[in-house]
Amino acid sequence: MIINEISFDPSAVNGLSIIIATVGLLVVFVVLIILSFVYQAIPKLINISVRKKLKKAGREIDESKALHVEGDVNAAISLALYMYMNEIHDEESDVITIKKADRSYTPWSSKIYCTNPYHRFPQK
Amino acid sequence: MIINEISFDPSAVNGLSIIIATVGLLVVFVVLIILSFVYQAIPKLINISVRKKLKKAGREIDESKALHVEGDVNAAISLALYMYMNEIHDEESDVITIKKADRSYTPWSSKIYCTNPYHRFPQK
Amino acid sequence: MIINEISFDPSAVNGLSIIIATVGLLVVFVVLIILSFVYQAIPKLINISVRKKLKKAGREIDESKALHVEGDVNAAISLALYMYMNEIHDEESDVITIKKADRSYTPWSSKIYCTNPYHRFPQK
Amino acid sequence: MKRLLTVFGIIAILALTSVAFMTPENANDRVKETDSVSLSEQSKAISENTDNADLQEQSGQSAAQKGLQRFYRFTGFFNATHGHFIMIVVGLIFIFLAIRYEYEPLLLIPIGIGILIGNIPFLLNAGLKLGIYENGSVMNYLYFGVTNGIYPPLIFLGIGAMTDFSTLISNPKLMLLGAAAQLGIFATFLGALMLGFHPAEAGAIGIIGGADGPTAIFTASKLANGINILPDGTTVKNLIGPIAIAAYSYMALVPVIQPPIMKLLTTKKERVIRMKQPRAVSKLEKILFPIIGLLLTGFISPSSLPLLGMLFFGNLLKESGVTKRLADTARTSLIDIVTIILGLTVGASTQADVFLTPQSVLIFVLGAASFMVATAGGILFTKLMNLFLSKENKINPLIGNAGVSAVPDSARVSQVMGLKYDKDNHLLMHAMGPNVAGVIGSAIAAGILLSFLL
Amino acid sequence: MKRLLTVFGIIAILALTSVAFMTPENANDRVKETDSVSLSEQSKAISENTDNADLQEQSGQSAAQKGLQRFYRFTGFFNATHGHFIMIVVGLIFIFLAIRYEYEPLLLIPIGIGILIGNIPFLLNAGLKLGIYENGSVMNYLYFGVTNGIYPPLIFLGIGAMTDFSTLISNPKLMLLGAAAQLGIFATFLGALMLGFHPAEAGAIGIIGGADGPTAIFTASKLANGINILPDGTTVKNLIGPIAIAAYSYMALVPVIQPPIMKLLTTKKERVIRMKQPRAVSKLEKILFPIIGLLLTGFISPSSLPLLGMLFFGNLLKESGVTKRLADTARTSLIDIVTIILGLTVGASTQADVFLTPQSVLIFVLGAASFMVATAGGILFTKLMNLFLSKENKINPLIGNAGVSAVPDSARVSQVMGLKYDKDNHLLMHAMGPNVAGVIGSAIAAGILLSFLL
Amino acid sequence: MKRLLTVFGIIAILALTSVAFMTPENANDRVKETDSVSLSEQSKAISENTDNADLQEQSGQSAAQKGLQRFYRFTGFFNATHGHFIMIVVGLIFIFLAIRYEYEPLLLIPIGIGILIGNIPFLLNAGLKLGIYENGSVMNYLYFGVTNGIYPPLIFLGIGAMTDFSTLISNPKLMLLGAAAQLGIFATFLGALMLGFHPAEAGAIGIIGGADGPTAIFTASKLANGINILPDGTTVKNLIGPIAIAAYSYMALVPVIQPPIMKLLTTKKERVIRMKQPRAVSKLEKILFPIIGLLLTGFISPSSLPLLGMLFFGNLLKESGVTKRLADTARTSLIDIVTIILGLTVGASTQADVFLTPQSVLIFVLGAASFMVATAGGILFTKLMNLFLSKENKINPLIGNAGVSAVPDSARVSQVMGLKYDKDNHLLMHAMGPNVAGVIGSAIAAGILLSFLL
Ligand code: NA
Ligand code: NA
Ligand code: NA
Repeated sequence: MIINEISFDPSAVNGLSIIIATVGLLVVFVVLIILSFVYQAIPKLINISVRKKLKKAGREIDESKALHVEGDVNAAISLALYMYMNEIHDEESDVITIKKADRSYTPWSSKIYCTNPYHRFPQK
Repeated sequence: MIINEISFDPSAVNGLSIIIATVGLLVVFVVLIILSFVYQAIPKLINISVRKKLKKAGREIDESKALHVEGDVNAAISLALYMYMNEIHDEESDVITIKKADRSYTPWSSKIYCTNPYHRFPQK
Repeated sequence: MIINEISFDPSAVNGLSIIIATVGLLVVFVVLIILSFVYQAIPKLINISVRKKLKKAGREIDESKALHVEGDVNAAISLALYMYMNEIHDEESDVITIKKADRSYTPWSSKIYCTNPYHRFPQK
Repeated sequence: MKRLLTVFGIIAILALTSVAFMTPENANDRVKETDSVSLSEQSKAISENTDNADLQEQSGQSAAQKGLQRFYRFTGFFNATHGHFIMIVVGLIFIFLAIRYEYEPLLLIPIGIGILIGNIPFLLNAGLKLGIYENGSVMNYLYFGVTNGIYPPLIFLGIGAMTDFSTLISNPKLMLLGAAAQLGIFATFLGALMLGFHPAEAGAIGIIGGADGPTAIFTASKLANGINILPDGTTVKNLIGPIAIAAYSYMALVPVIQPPIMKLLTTKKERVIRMKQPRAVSKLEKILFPIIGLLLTGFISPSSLPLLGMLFFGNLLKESGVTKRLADTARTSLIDIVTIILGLTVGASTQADVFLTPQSVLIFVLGAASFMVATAGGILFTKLMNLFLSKENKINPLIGNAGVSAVPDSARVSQVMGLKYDKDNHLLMHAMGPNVAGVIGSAIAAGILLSFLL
Repeated sequence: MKRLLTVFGIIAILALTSVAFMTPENANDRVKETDSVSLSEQSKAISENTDNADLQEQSGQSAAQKGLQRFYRFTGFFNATHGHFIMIVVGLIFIFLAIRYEYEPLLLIPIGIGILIGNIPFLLNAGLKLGIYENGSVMNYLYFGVTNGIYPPLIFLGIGAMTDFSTLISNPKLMLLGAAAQLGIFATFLGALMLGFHPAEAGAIGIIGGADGPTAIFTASKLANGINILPDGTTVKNLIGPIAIAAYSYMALVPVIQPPIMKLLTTKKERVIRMKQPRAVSKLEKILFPIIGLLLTGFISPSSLPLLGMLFFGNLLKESGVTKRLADTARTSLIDIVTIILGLTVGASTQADVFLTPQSVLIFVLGAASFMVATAGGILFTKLMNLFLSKENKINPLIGNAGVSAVPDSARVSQVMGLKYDKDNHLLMHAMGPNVAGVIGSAIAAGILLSFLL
Repeated sequence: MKRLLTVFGIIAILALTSVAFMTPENANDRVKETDSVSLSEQSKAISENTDNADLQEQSGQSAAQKGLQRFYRFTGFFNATHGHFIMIVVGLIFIFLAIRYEYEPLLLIPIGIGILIGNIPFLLNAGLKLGIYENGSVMNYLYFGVTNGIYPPLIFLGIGAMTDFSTLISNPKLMLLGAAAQLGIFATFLGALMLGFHPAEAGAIGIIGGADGPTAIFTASKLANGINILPDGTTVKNLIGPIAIAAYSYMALVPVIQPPIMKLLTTKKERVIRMKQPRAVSKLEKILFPIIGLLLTGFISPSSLPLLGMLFFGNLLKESGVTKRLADTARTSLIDIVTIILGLTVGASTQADVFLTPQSVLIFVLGAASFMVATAGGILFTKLMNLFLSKENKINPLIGNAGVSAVPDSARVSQVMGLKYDKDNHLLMHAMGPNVAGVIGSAIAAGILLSFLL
């Protein structure tokens, strides 16, 4: 009976819909392509200005080394990261963990969650 | 004159009121009794399934020890807790505590609460 | 053309405006003067009651020492504070700091910002 | 000594409050003395205050005088009544108790400052948007969460995220003490009816006996909010302020109110009963507790869902083990922000002209009675249960008082009283069970009253 | 085994859901069984509940009976329908998956509890102000931020403050994968149209394929909110609930849904492609990224500003280096508070009578398709790009799936799949780029759909 | 060099701003160039955008073209005016100053990003709910707390919870400097009147001289909010945006604006005056300070309560010693959340079409004058006080500038200037007193202006 209520009608997709879908996907691509180009350009622009500055300061440096710390380090980090994530999440055993109720009892509504002087009371 | 404005009229308590009060208290009891029964049942149900699992795994264990860490530990904790609370709150002396204004001056409105580079100013 | 739109008309300042300004500045002064007097009075009042208490307790103390920890300490703190602020903010070098992307990748929308068990997946 | 001071404080509050009923005339007198301009003329004068032409014509000298006079009309000194000063004293007492004796400081300080802020006298009907009851004022916006019962569920969320229900789970039969102490709610409900309150108002007042601030505010915001229309065509009174203040005052005074009742109703032999230590609780049980609790209490009393649903939600965040960061935020930033704003606005809602009424006095009297009945109910029910329990399972009636909630103060009272009679008998652990059960109990009671009286 | 269980869960959800469509009649039966009072009479009876005179005349015995009966009418037991129980089971499954398998616990636990709270049956139209769709209820106030699209931008603010865009900056061409995966959105949009949804609704449903919860909720709150009037004079359906639930469900199931598709569409040779390590990124680039991103995406698609503006704002707070405390708060307290309330209310919006409709089933089916198309889109586009890339720059198509966002799950899937075929080939780093690009991509897609369909 | 850059920035802002007044025509030109469709036809076209029939009839090719054209009408490129670009440059300057020179980064970055977001051009009146001035947009909801003056009191709460008033308490007579510097407020008030502003607007503009962002926003939201009706029947202008931007700009520029004035008005001899070290302050004094301050300022100027009440409330939370957790939350999460949203929305409220008016230029000019007068007032009053003080109690006039508040920048200026003339003369400690007194002073001034002008 659900099936009765569901109608499948390809004609519902008219020209406008197709345009929306096409333009939409197109624009998503365009935006990300532009962003991609801009970000490819930025490091070059920065390098230029840095190099200029350094030149002015009389210090010529080996570009490839100083300005492009290549990503081997990243690979190492990536590995470490993965192993770290594995480690902290070792499979919890299926045996029920009996956890001691060792936390000091939590406070409440009123004297919400805080220290309280009642223990001093008998001294009075 | 306040007393004049206050009227005491037992007849204001009609049948409905008494029903509300009675049903109310009753229901509070019923809910907490049911909760109480359910919680008495749960550890038994869990134990059953754990024991089953353990049996299947070939490990038979001494139930009273492993599944019922009895509450002596709790008693110790309870005591420690109480003493701890006593300790941190020893009666403050009546002599005025002279507290040094040792905190770095707090920031404000504008450069709210944060570091500020003005000290670099003279170098310019 | 902006200048055409701006009119300067001293006559717009009428009696009421001047009163508001005068009364306003006056009141600001009055409030802060009163506050100033009150705060000058408070330590004296407190000292009196403390001294009374101490007398009652049989302990006579050298007032100037105990109740007026003079502000030399403050001067030292002030200096330390200033130097501290200077230190942590040493001029950032103009050379671009290449910061390693060493932070573990941050989580997102869904499994927002948290640990995730997918790495356990292949074991299944 | 400390206890005496405290009690003196209450007496002072009540005394001052009653004095207040002689102030309406005085207030008018004061206005006449200072200005000899009737209030209606005065407000007319002020409505002209942007009318520049008025003053321009006058000479500087007399105009300056008029300006100062006009300013004076806005000051607190001009608008003060006896009521304002009474309430300011009450606010100062709250702050003093909170700082000096640490009675509920997290609530009494915001409420106390709120009372001060709410009772700084200002010119009414001058469009200044200052008062908490004026539309468009900052206080009024913040108060919205009180009058619509939004803050209490958020506080319950935080409480759930910080409460450990272990003791309740490990000894479920102690839950019944949490039910017994709700006697105070229903007894007060009947008492309030007798004293002439409408049923809806009586229900809201009764909840004071639940010893749970957020529950009391939530119930009052639904039943006695000054908005609902009663069957007889009149509007219900707005009792949120007095109910909230009464609830928090008595919760702060639990260490003073309960011990005499506990002594009166127990024998020496009973007070030294040693109870079996509770068993440890597994993680699974702790996870199941909020889920089962939510479904069960929800099905029986859906009206208590806004409170208990949030309580159990918070607790699941805490116990699930996978949502630590949400639980942390719920029990720190979130509850703190709500507590600050809730306390401040509840305090400010005690604006003298609204607060100082005979009803407020009655609510304070009923509240005290309610607390006492609730304490007695918990203790006597413990004794009743002992009749049916085997020797080794007997319950020390000194933990009966903890059923009123007022977490964790009433449990601490049990502990202290227990140690008085047996230096090695620590009751704190046992008292925490009924203590949190009392919260659930009073939320259910509130739900029932809501479904009957709304 | 785990995967099986999960899939079983989905099947169960769908099965139970479909059962639901037989419940309307059953629900009525149930009412008849239990009470033999028709629903209309029942509500009449309740409207008399403040009418005291009614009961006063009766003898105590029968009155008490009537009182209990009346109370019973308020309980969940009396008001329950099959639908309620189905949804409660769904809620319990969510909670189970979150705790047992840590599938998106920060969202599934609030949503799961929300489903429970929203489906505790209560008496409708009794003025109790309990339901999320009742004006004046606490849930309704909290839901305001969902229906008006306020919460998602705040969540994006927090996400921005916790996301490191380095990988994206270091290898910008991977951004294109984030674009390709949005194919799922537009394909689903067309699919939803064919299945009879109105264009606005279809657009909202399509966004499920964006694999981004906040974006889906934001878009649904604008396009399918039950408020907008359609050109044909009818009101748009409120699909926020099902869309949100579908989006989060499938995001949790990314590790189950994606691997088969990835295997199907790649060759063995492709799966072992090793990619060039990304270069390091300077601080200046990181600061420029959010600023340029904001301006560029804003100018091209202003409608995506509420989401992307906040995302880049949060990221600038993080990367500027001078607003650490703001970034810290945005990525902890602020996002946590919003997450708690968003999850809870989205869950509660699944109230059985509103949620269990054929539309919901369709949305779930479309959502699943959408995820699959998106995954395929990302992978196939990678292969297309490889045709134009030099050998050393080739992209491993196993990171194509990461373009759907679902951060960071889909990137983890890439990593695990990559390791399966080459133990030393870590793809995580590379997959993070398309992963965050996917977020930007789907926000832009949402913006475009909004500008066309609003 | 740095100073030059900064000043250049201001000049650039002003220059660009004035350019803006030639843009209205240009904007129209642009529209004509790009589309040759008048704006009215354009919006008509868009209102038909859900009318499917329209496009269906057309061939795919031309339809796609129309679709792209339609999309183009929504982009920022199509809707941009010169004004938008000017404001975007201003926003970028703010961000640059904040990151490069750490000028008020916690405010300039949110405001700067807000300016960018608020000036991304979008199609007006298309129901997209994007602009901050459109009902129902996210920004509009967040802006509510600005227009209703809710955020500033919350910020004052946090400030109170983080401020140490010790120096003020230990040397109360320095408070007078905080009063003297308010001269700037009242002088600017008169100046604004002369330049044709209505009294209410002039009052709001004057408060810029208080050098206190939240106070300026609060006052503007009451006096110049675009809602109030003036006696002459017209509506007051909405100046919240320009006033806030001016206040924060000049606060950031305190290190540039004050030193020349300080040099001009002091003699060499005066600049090396060494002041008596302040005495230590007891805890009790610190607790009494906020309570007495609240009551006193409240009674004299009730209208300043929303600000000062919260300030002293926050300070009591800090100093009471028993509400640490509330104070912590108030000075971290709470103030951070409010700062983020306040900054963002204030920035976004500079939407070019609303912001770029001759009034804004005037407000910037008046603001600068106000700061200078305030600085001079503080310094000259110090010299006046010195005439009546004994030799060992003389005050170094270099701390007079600190009375303008702008905490803690102006105090740092005192310190730096003092060290210039005597390497061992640390004035920071002494300058903090007038600094915080300046905050109280300008809040009182705001209160007085409110009571006269509202
Ligand atoms: Na209770
Ligand atoms: Na996406
Ligand atoms: Na100031």
